[in-house]
Amino acid sequence: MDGSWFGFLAFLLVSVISVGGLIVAAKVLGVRARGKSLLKERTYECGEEAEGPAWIRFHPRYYLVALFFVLFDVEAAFFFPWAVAEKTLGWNGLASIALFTGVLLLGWWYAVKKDALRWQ
Amino acid sequence: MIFAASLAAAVVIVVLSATALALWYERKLAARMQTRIGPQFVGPIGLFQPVADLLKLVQKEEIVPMGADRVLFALAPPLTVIFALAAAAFVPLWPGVAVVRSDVGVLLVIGFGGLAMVPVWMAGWASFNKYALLGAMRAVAQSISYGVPLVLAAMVPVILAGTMDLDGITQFQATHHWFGLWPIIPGLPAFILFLLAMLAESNRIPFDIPEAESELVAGVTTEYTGMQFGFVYLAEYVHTVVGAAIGSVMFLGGWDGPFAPGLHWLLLKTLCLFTFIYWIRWTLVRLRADQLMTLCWKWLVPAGLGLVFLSAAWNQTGWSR
Amino acid sequence: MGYFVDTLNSIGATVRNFLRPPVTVNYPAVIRPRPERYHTSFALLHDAPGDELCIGCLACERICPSFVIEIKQAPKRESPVTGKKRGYVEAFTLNLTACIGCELCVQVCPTDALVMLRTPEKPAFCREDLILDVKRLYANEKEKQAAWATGSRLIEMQDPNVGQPKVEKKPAPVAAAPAPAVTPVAASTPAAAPAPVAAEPAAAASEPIKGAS
Amino acid sequence: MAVIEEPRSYFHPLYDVMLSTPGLSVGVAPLDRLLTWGLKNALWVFPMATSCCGIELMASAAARVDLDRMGTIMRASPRQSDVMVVAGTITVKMAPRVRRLWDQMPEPKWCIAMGSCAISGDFYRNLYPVVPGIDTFIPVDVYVPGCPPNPEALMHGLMRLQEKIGLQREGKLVPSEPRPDFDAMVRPPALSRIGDAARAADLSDRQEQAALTMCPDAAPGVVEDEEKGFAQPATQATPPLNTELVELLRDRFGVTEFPLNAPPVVSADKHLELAATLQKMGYRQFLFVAASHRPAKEGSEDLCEVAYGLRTVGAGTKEAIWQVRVPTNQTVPSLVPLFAGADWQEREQYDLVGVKFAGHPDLRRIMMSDDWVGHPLRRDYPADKECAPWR
Repeated sequence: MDGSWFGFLAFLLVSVISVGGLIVAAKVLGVRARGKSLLKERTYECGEEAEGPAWIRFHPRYYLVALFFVLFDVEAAFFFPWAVAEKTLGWNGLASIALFTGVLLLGWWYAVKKDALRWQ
Repeated sequence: MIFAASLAAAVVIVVLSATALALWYERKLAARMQTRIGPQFVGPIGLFQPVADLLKLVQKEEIVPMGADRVLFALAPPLTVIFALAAAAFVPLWPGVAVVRSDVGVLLVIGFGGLAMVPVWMAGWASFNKYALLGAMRAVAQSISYGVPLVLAAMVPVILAGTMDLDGITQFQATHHWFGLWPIIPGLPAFILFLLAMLAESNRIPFDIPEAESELVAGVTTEYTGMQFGFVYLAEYVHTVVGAAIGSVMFLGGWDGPFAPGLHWLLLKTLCLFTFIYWIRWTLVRLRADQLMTLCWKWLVPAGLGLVFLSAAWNQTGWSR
Repeated sequence: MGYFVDTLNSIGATVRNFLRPPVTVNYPAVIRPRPERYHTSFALLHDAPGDELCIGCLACERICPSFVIEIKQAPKRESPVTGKKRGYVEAFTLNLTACIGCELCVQVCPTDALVMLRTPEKPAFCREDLILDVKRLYANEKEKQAAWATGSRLIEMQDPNVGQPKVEKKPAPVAAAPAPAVTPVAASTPAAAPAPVAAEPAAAASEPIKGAS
Repeated sequence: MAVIEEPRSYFHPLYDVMLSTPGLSVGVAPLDRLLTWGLKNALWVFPMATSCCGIELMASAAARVDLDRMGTIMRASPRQSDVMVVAGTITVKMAPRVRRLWDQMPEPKWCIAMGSCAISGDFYRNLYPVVPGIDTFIPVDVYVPGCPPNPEALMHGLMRLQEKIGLQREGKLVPSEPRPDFDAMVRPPALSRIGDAARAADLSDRQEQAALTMCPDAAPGVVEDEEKGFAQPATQATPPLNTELVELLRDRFGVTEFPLNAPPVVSADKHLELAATLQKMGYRQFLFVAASHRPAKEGSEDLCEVAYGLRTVGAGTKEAIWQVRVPTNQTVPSLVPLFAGADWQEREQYDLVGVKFAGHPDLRRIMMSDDWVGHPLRRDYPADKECAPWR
């Protein structure tokens, strides 16, 4: 197991080196513009001067999606220990996890009926 | 130790060069599907096209837009590549050998897949560009939505094999049956679900609203020039290549195959899955944002839950032993 | 469900495309056959004995909607070939940068001196390279392939009596009328190739009618 | 044909270092060859397509002439593009945007002017809103002639660009020598030339004659060609007079003249009242506002005529059209308080003719750029004026 994680470190190291190599190559081989243009560094907005700051406010639907994700992903994380041990737990384990999922699905059904899952 | 290190280096280099080849392969494939020829003039049958692209991208001037968060802006593109690569470390290459053999391999792979969204968000935020920010917002929303069906689809092989070790799953498939083919009811739909969710995770067509060109110019990459853009471009392909490899490990038996199990089977299956993914990509049109979310939350999540229970029930019937 | 079926259909479509040979014409090596009347650049012509055809009448300059032609007339002098006194051009400048390719100048040319070319002009590195002067216009005559249209052919083509499918049953009185009566320009230049070539586009135009009937 | 090199707008810092280091200077040439090969074979296009040439640009990426064969793909963002293909007419208002997008492209970058409009402004080149060639504000590397050039021509243009990049590397480009004077080779076109003394003296007379021949009605003296028989223009049925409007104008607004071929003239101070009355009568749809300028002649001053049109909604629709005449420096009451639809149309008339509307909430230019001087549709506006406000 130790050697295995050493492998992962080596893996990360090699990928960082190869990506870093490309960065260095870009820095070394890249051209530089002769004059500095103010227009060049302006934010791209289809040739127009950008209006207002780019960090704009967002629709709350993104927030809803984030909440749903937290809910369902945490539940899914609870599934994993059961999933590994499923073979030994038998029908009993299946029934108990079904109860758990049933409650979850009730919530999902409520959300669907409330139209909370629609991208407004 | 030396073996592990050299294996790691080899995997990184192979994945990166395979990605370069995939760039060419995808352009050729797309061209043929549109009755075009595709890259042709650069090298024999256009084989050196990615090299020329790389050489050009390396030379381009780097521009940091005014008002951008310089540190995040510079850091995000390389991180996308590194995170996309990281999942490749867990792929079992041949019986008993992977760069990292972990008991929770499935969780880690999905975790690194999800982590790849962080630099995308960083890039969108740091660019100080509305298109980039909107693209990043959509990418993250889409990616975390499809994270749920991905986890559920990945749980099916875990339940069927009774282990979260990727090599263990492959060995189970080698001794029993490939999960993509048998049991056909939780297996094949789970495989399709996995592919769909993976496509959406890596923001490919038909799930590419984060960089819908007609709406958002180039999404998060709008402000990136030269090699910085090249990294994001590369990361997309790395993501797909690695995703295809993991899909073939979990559902198509990875290194398992007739005559001589080994690396070549893995590569062959990865290539087939990759072709299939790009086939889909160049066929289907883009889904609208609301269709995308509806598909995920109203159909794929309950379907995933159902598949999990079906596979558990399959285990209890005793037919798998 | 409909989406699913459509998805399968479209996947089938891409597979069929994949198996078809590509429609791409391998451009620099193979050049797609250009139609007879494909026209891009210009040339000035000589007649068979080798005299310049352009008489400097300014017709093309005046009709050009884009004002790209500029002619400087030379004083009238005797032609070395025929010995008759006629006009010549001293300078003929055609500004290809603003040409819209309407072919009106070719159409009005009374001597069929100005023609358009089927060989496209080379994209230039500077704007000045796209200005055709007399030298380049006469060089184009030798180097490049001329398009079908000349002044007299275009006028003959517009004559409703030329190239009509022959109706044998009832020879209409209109068809019996001699064609050149309505085409004074063509009549004044007998050097231009008459019926057989002129019949070509008209015959081509009549094809869809045949197919429809 | 001289190949002329503009001073390059970028430099390779690595080359400078290598050239100044004794041992390394040998490596510059092969390295440059490699890098140039990369540049040449991955020209990504930024499509700056504004009109019909844009269609050919799109076609060039499609299956028949597949630009992908030479490694050229289209990118939507200028940040990732190498070649800007300007395809279409660039107006004076568009030019600053093109310039900004050009500036936003990273070095090394090139520009292809595709089609006559981009090269020289084509036959719009002496018109007030059109830029006479994009090389007046951005450097152009390759000019692809045609109107529009077909997809193969664009591909040929890209190949010429590759050739140019190669020539640049080999140093075969002539360092910037005085260019041949384009203006000396081609005289400024059009309107000014008609009055040119060196031209045939009777040219304009003949043109006028030709115009009259085309329209026999206007010239009673022209003998009709018996054989060909000029088709008489169908006598236009005079539109039925809107008696409602006539009565209203005669009784309440003191209008006495009702010419058949022009709308009745209402004085400017009663114009708003008329519009309000008509609106109450059911003329609820705003049709148009159209202004024209009459330069001062002897006996009349500099005038603006502003015609307004309203319409009832529904079956049996009726139109009410009237005009207001004011001296050019005076104002016309705006109809925006009554009809919201008048907003942009009045702005347009203000922009192009220079009519000032009193009470308009937002009287700015709408078509011409904000810094434009003068009103181009006035009769006294110089039509063949050289215009280059972006300079």
